[in-house]
Amino acid sequence: MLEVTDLATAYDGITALRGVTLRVPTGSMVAIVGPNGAGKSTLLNTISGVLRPHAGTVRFDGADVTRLPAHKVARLGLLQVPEGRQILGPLSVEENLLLGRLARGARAADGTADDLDAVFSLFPILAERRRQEGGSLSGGQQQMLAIGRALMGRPRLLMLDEPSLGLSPIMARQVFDALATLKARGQTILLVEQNARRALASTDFAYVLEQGRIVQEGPSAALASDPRIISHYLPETDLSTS
Amino acid sequence: MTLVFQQILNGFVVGGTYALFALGFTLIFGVLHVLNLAHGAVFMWGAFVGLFTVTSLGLPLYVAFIAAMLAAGLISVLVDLVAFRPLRARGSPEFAAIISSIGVAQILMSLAQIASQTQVYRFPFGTFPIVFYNVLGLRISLQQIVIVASVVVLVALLLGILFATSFGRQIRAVAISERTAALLGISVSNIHGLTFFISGALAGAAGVIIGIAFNSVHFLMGEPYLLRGFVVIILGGLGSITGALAGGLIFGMVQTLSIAFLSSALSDAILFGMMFLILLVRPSGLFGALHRQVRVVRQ
Amino acid sequence: MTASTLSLEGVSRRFGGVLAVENVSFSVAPGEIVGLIGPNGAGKSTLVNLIAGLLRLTSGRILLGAADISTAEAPEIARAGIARTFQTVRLLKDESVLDNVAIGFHAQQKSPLLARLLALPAALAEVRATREQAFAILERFDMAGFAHVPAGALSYGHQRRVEMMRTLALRPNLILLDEPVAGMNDVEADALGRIFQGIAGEGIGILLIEHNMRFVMSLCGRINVLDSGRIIASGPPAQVRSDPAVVAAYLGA
Amino acid sequence: MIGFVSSLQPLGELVLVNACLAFSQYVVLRAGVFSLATAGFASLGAYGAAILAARHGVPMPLALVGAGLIGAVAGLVLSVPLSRLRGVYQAIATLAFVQIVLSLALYLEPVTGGAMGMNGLPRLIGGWELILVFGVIFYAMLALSRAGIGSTFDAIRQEETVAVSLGIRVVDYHRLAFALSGALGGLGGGLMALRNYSLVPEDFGFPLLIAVLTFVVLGGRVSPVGPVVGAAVLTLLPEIARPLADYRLLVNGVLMVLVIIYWPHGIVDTIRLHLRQRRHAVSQAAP
Repeated sequence: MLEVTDLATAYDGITALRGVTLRVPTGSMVAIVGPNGAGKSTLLNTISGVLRPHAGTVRFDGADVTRLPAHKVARLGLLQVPEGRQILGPLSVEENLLLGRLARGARAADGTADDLDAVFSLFPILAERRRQEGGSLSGGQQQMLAIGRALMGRPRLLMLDEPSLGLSPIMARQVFDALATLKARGQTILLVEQNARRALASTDFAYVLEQGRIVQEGPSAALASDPRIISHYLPETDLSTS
Repeated sequence: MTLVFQQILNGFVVGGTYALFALGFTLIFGVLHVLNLAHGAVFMWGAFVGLFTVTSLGLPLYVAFIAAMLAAGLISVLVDLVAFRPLRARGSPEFAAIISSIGVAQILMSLAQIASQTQVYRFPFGTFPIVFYNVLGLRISLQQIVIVASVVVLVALLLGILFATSFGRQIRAVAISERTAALLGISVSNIHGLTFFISGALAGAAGVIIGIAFNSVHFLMGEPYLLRGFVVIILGGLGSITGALAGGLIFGMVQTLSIAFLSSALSDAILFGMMFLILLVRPSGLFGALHRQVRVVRQ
Repeated sequence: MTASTLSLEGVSRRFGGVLAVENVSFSVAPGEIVGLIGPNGAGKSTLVNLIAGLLRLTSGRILLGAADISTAEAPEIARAGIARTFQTVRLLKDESVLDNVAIGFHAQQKSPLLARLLALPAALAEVRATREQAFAILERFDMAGFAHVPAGALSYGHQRRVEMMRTLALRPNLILLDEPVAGMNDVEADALGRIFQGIAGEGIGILLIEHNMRFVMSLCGRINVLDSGRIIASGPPAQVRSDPAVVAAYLGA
Repeated sequence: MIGFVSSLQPLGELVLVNACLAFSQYVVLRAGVFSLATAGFASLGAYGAAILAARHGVPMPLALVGAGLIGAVAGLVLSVPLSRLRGVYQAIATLAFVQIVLSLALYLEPVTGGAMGMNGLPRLIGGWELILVFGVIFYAMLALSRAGIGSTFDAIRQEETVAVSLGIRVVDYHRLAFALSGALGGLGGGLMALRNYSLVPEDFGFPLLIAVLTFVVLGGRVSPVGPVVGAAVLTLLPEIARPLADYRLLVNGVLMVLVIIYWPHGIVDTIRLHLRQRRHAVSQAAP
C-alpha cells in the first residue's frame, strides 16, 4: 500500500533522512523503531507532505504522492496521528472528531453517525466527554481523541507517531490495546515508537532507523529476540537484568 | 440626564459600526497572526463600491450593500495574495507582513484617489429616509435602528459561520495550528482566503454604513478607522471575536461621551491613552485572547 | 573566573497542572562532564531553561558555588559564568564567523557607554582587542580560514563549532550543551567529543543533554537519567545502563 | 546651470531632514524594537524648538539641542513600559503614542496653536547648518556601528534568546535605542520647525510615520548608509520623474511591497551582503 524509496530529507540544515526505503503492505502493521533523534518523526512528516524530501519517492496505492501538499495526502486516506497528539485544545471533543471527517473527502459521503459511534465504541470515554474542550482531557484521553479523529477520516493507512509518549504505563497499554483491535479489523498501520519492546510485540514487521538510515529490518518477532536491537538503545546492556 | 442617555444611545450605535470594522481586522489576526494594515483601505473601497452602485448604477441600497460586501471581500482576498502569501511561503517575520500590508494599503488608497479625483462623494439625498422616533424621551432615527439591526444580523451571521458550520470549524482549526489542520485534510491556503473574504466583506458593510451615517465617502476615510480599529481590538484582545464586539461598544461610548462633554481633540487622547494603558497592564486585552510569549524575563 | 560547582536542590517546575520537572537534585563540579539523558518529553529542555534563567522555578534552588541564582535573569546567569548552546544551532546567519564569536565577549566589555557611543579611541581599541581574541579562538578551532564567511553559509558541523567558540568567548565556568551532536554521524560526534574533553580539562564543568547514548556513555563521568520529570537513576555509566528502572524507561516494561 | 542647482537646494535640504528622521526609525529597528514613535518624537521636537526659538528667543543651536533633549527624554520615558512588549504590541503601543501627541497638539491650543498650528516662524536654518547637523548625526551612526553597539543591536534583533544567553542586557539596549530614536526624532522635528516657517499637527501624523518607515525599509536596517539612501530615493524620485509626482502614493506602495518581498534587507544591505558573499566566493576559489 505504501512504498517509500530512497527518501532523503534535510531539516533545519541537518540531513535528517538518507536513502530510506520501506514498504507497508495492505492489512499489515509495521513499526519503525529507533532512538530519539533518529529521524522517525521527520520520516512520517515527509510521507505526510509536511516536509519536502530532496530525493526519493513516496508511492501510495500506486500513485506518486511525493510532492503533494499535506492536506491532499490526508484526503487520499494517508493519515497521521502526530507526535504529542496535537489536539485542537479550545475545540470540543466532538468538534475535533468532526474535523477528522474532512479527510474522507470524496472517498465516501455516507454514514457520518456510524463513524462517530464507531469511535465512541472504541473509546467510550470520548462519548462521555464529547462536549468538553479537547485541551481539558488527560494525556491518554487526548491520544485516544487523536486516534479517533484520524479514524473519522477512514484512513486507508494510519500512521502513528509515538502514541505512548508521556503516557502512564496503564494508559499506554490501553492505547496499544485499541491499536490491536484496529489491526484485527484489518486496518493498515505504520507505527513509530521509541519504546521498542512494545512496538515489536504488537507489529508484524519492523524497521530500525538510526541517524536517518534504516540499519535493520525484519519480522518484528525476529527483531525482538535479536540482542543487537536492544544494544541500539542501551549499548552493552546486560540482557539478564532487563 | 436625558442628554447622557441620548449620548449613550448614540455611542452604542457608533460602537456597533466600529465593532463591525474591527471584527474583520481581529479575525485575520486571530487566524493568521498578522496585522492587516490594508483593512482600512478595503473598508474605504467598500464604501466607494456601495456609493457607485447607488449613484452610477441607480440600484437600491440593499443591492449596494451586498455589492460592497462582495467587492470588498474580493479586494481583501487580493490583499492576501499580494501582501501576505508571498511572505508566508518564505516564513518571513511579522515585521515584513506589516510593511507589505501598508504598501498595499497605499496602492489601494492611491487607486481610489485617482478614481475619485480626490473628491468627497455623498450618497444622494433620499437614499435613506430621514425618520425619527421618540422612545422614552430619546430621539432614535430610522437610520440608527437599521444600523444596529444590520450590525446584529452580520455579527450573528459571523458567529453562526464560525461556530456552527464546518467552514467555521476549519477556520478555528487553522487558527490554532496550521500543521494539524493540514494533517486533517484542511487546505490551509483556502481557509486563509476564506478568512480574508469574510474579513473584507465585513469591512465593506461597515464602509457603506459609515458612508451613509456620516454622508461622506473619500479616499482617506480608511485611515482614521484603521487607527481606531487598533484601539478596539486592543481593548478586546487581539484575535478575539467577542473582544472586538465589546471593545467596539466601549469605544463608541467613550468617544461619544468624551466628545459631548469634553472636546473632540481630547477624546482621541483619552481613547489612545486607554489603549496604551491596556497594552502595558494587560496586553491580552480586557477579554483575554492571544498572548504572544516574550522571553526576556523568567516565565 | 574562579571555578565553582553548579548544584540543583529539589528543583521543580509546574506547567498548569503538570509537573514537568519534579524535585530534581544533582551537581556539576568544575572539570566534570555530567550527562543528562531521558526519553522524549522527560523534561530535559525544561531543566536547561530553568538553569539558564528562561523559566521560573516552582520550588527548589539552583546554586553556582555559594551564590543562589534561582531567580536571576538570563543575562545575569550568563555573566555569572554559565554558558549554553541550543538544540537547533542559533547563529547570526548574515554576520561573519568572526563577528559571531566576537559577540560572545560582550559581557567582558569594560569601556563606558558614552565612550562606545562616540567611538572614542578607548572603545575602538577594545573592539579591536576583542576581535583579536575572537580570532585566537578561531585559530584554536582550526577555523581561521572561515573568519569572514557569513555564518549561515557554513556546513552544519562548522556552525556547531562556531556556536561552541562563541560559548567559550564568554569564559564560562560551566557550559550547558543541549543535544550538541544531534544530526551528526559518529565521526563528527567523536571529533566534537574530543573538544568537549579538552574544555573540561581546563576546569570547566559541562552538563551534557543528549539523545545519543553511545556518545553520552563514552564522555561522561556521571549520568543522571530523567523520566517524566524525575531523576530515576544517577551514577557512573556502567551502573546507570544496567539499572532496571532505566532499562524499563527506554525499552518498556 | 546655477538656476538649476539653486532649484535643487530646497530638495537637498529636504533629503537631509528626512534622513535625520529616517535615522530615528533606523536605530530602533536595528535593535529589534518595532517602534513607530518617530513621528511623535518629531512632533515634540518641532513644537519644542519652535517655542524655544520663536517665543523665547533661544539661539538656534540651543533650540535644536533642546528639541533633541525633549525627544530623548520622551524616548527614555516611553522605553520604561515598552521594553516589556514585543513585535506588534510594541508597534501598536507606539502608534498610540503618536496619536496621543497629535491630539494633545490639537488640544493644547494656547501652547501649540491648536489646529491652526504655529505660523510665521523665523527661518533659522539653511543648507550649511543642515549639512553640519547631518554630518554630526551621520558620524554618531557610524560610531554606533564601529564601536560594538551596532553589533549588539544586530544580535538582539536576530536572536534575542542567544543575546540574552551571552549576557547582553536586552532591556538596557532597548532603552538606549528608544532614547537615541527620541533624540534623533526630536532633532529632525526641530529641523523641520526651524526651516518651514509654519507648523501644524497633521505634519506629524500617520503619513509621516509611514514615510519614515518606508525610508528605512527601502534603504536598509543595518548599514547607516541605508536610511540616507532610502530617504534620498523616496524624496527625489517624484521630483526627478515628474510624471510620477501625481502617483507618489502609488509608487511608494508598489516599492514597499516589492522591496519587502524581494529585497527584504533593503537596497544598501542587500548590496552589502551580496558583495560580501562574492568576496568570500573569490577568496575560497583562490586560497
